[in-house]
Amino acid sequence: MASAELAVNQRQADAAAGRGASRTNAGDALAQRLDCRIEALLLAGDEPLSIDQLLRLLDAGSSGLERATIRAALASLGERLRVGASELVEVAGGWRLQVRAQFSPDIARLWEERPSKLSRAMLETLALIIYRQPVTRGEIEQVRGVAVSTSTMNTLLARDWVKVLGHKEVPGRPALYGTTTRLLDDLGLKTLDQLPELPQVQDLAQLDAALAARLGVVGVAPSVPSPAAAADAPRAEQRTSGVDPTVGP
Amino acid sequence: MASAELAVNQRQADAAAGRGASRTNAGDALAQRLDCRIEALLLAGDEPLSIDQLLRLLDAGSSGLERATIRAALASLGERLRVGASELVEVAGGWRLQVRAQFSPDIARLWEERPSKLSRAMLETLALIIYRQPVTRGEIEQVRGVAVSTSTMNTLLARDWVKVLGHKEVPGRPALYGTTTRLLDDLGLKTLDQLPELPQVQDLAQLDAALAARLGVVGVAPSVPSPAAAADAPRAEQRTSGVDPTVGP
Amino acid sequence: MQSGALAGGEAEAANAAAAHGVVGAPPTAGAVGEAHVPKVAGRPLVELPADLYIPPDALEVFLEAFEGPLDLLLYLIRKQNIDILDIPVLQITQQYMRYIALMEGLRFDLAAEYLVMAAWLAEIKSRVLLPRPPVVEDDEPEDPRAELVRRLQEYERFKTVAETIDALPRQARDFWLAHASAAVPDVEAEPPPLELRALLLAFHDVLARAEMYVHHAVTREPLSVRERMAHILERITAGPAPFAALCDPREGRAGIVVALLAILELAREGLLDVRQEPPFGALILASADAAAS
Repeated sequence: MASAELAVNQRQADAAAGRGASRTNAGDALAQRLDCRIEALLLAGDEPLSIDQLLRLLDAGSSGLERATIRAALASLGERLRVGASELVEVAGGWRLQVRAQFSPDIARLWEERPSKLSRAMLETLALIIYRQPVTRGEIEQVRGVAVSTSTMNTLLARDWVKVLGHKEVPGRPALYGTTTRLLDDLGLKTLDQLPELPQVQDLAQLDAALAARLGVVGVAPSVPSPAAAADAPRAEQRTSGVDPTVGP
Repeated sequence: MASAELAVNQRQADAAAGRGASRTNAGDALAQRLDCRIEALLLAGDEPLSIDQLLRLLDAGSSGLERATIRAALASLGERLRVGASELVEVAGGWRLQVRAQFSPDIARLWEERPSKLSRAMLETLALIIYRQPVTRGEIEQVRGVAVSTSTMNTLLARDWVKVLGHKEVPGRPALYGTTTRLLDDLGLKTLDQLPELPQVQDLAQLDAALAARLGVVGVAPSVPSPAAAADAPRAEQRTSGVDPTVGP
Repeated sequence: MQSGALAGGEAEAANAAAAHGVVGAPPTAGAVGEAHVPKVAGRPLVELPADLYIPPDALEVFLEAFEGPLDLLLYLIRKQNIDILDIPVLQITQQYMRYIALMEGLRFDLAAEYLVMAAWLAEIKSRVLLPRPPVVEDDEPEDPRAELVRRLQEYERFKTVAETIDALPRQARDFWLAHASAAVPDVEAEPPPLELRALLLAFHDVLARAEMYVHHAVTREPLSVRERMAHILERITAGPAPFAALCDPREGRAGIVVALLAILELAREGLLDVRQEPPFGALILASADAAAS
């Protein structure tokens, strides 16, 4: 927007709120207050901002602003917003402002036509990437028993929920997929650990025993080591051993 | 979504945000306050909202909410925001929240920090504006299947590749976007007609061939005849019929 | 939750049916061995007349209710309230084959995975039927069903957690970010070069993806098969009706598919009889009671 237009809006706003021109000085004082500057940055941007990013943006003159000061300003911003419709929330990517969940019914009316449903193929593929990362498309297909379409992968990539972590050193060098910070942000989470646990139907040793008993197999079968036996908690992004470091994201 | 499920989500959201259960009651009270509900709508939406739109959105149960009540709530919202970074402003399309102008230096730094590579989201959005202009953000989102972020639109506007041609006469009066002369300059084209017709191609080789043919690059390949050519040819800038002339750029 | 509306709805419906004894007694060990030919109202289901016109897209939607053969198998197992560990392989194999045969009979080009699964089930079945050789230590003591059970369980874990993830609060669906407009400052930095090719590739991608969305929009119609079954049953109890009369074109493809699913399910449960008089004439659906009397 051109600055001239902004000035007009400003005047309109002043008029609408019945405020006089004397406001300007008070406004300058506002800009000094760190919690307001942080609020301005979070309202204007789309992405969460980390303490480090805030420090860089706010301390342009290198006047020795400290993290502790930013943290204190965040706390006071959070406190000030308690009487309003927005709230300060920390997610994986940093701090952001979001509209309190109790207003969702109103907002849902505003956005009635939004596309938001995810196909089962997409959700199941995403689940496998979350809990088995780094994982190849072939490995996903093996569990699902069905091909994963290119458009499913592309949509997950386009949403920036999933990224290529590297390539597996096997013939064909298939891409290894993992989750992004953006996925956690979009789910309002700080870490992968906050995602639901993969249901433990029966662990595989038990399963083997149960199978042997139920199916009347004599002699307990040697438990088959399965790739699934590895930890099934959502994996932290750091755990990408086996990923070719030269082909990082 | 079923209300029971919503309640679960709410709880999960509370847990994720690290909020105590005690806050919920205070929150419910908040949701009742009209000025907070208006603030929530303005914070979540992209476009200004008129008094009539607010009335429709807030009075879903037809409980007899009046314009005067909405006006009073707007006034009290404006008053409450005086201690914050945003302000309530009335523009042509209605009321909106904007960041006070005195924070512009901070926000300018935020924009400069953006990565210099054109993101996939930006390219896709720009391509759709070229071929489907005049087009609303909602229409772009519908084709992409993914929300278009405010920063993507803002960056395209800031680069002067895209401009607002007018507003669509549907509820919400969303902005209609089109391309600029600057975009043609940056692409090295004289007119939009020089862009290839919408590539109805199955693979990248065909697309390359079509491009090469159009742009007169070496290795001219037979151009691919396209059934959708008429509908999907890039539209000249003049063709903005249907745009409300009174709200031109 | 709407995820898997078609399959979920049907599974639910089937469970309800089982509770009311419609499906019949839960399979027992004795039932497993009975290789009876699947007959519905006196004729095998696979012999649906060739001229029962179903739009190919509708069939695709039917199959898309399932995320592949494992999902279809889980559905067949769950709808009978059987523990996965107790899979009556013969029975499940038969049911699976019946669905596959139905699909093939309707000239639907089945995804290869379904056929691979069919072959595997057939193999398991034959191994179960063969007399068990005397047990030798370390010599393949595993039940032939074990691998199938493992894969079904593994798939089900992810299927379940995918639903849980879908129910998590999600930005722009359950909660929204707080934004205020800000003047767009002039960007000082040199903008990155804009390449025409990159631009067109992006467009190509997005259009390819858009097609998929249109597709999903079709499968996501929340229509209940069980509800339709009740409706159709009521209708044909009053008197035989042609197939076309039981479909409302205003409901679109998804509605017709739901009607088809409902009719197939009713036929499978022996509640409905499909007649065709004369040959190549219209399909007449009548209640099984009326046909018997």
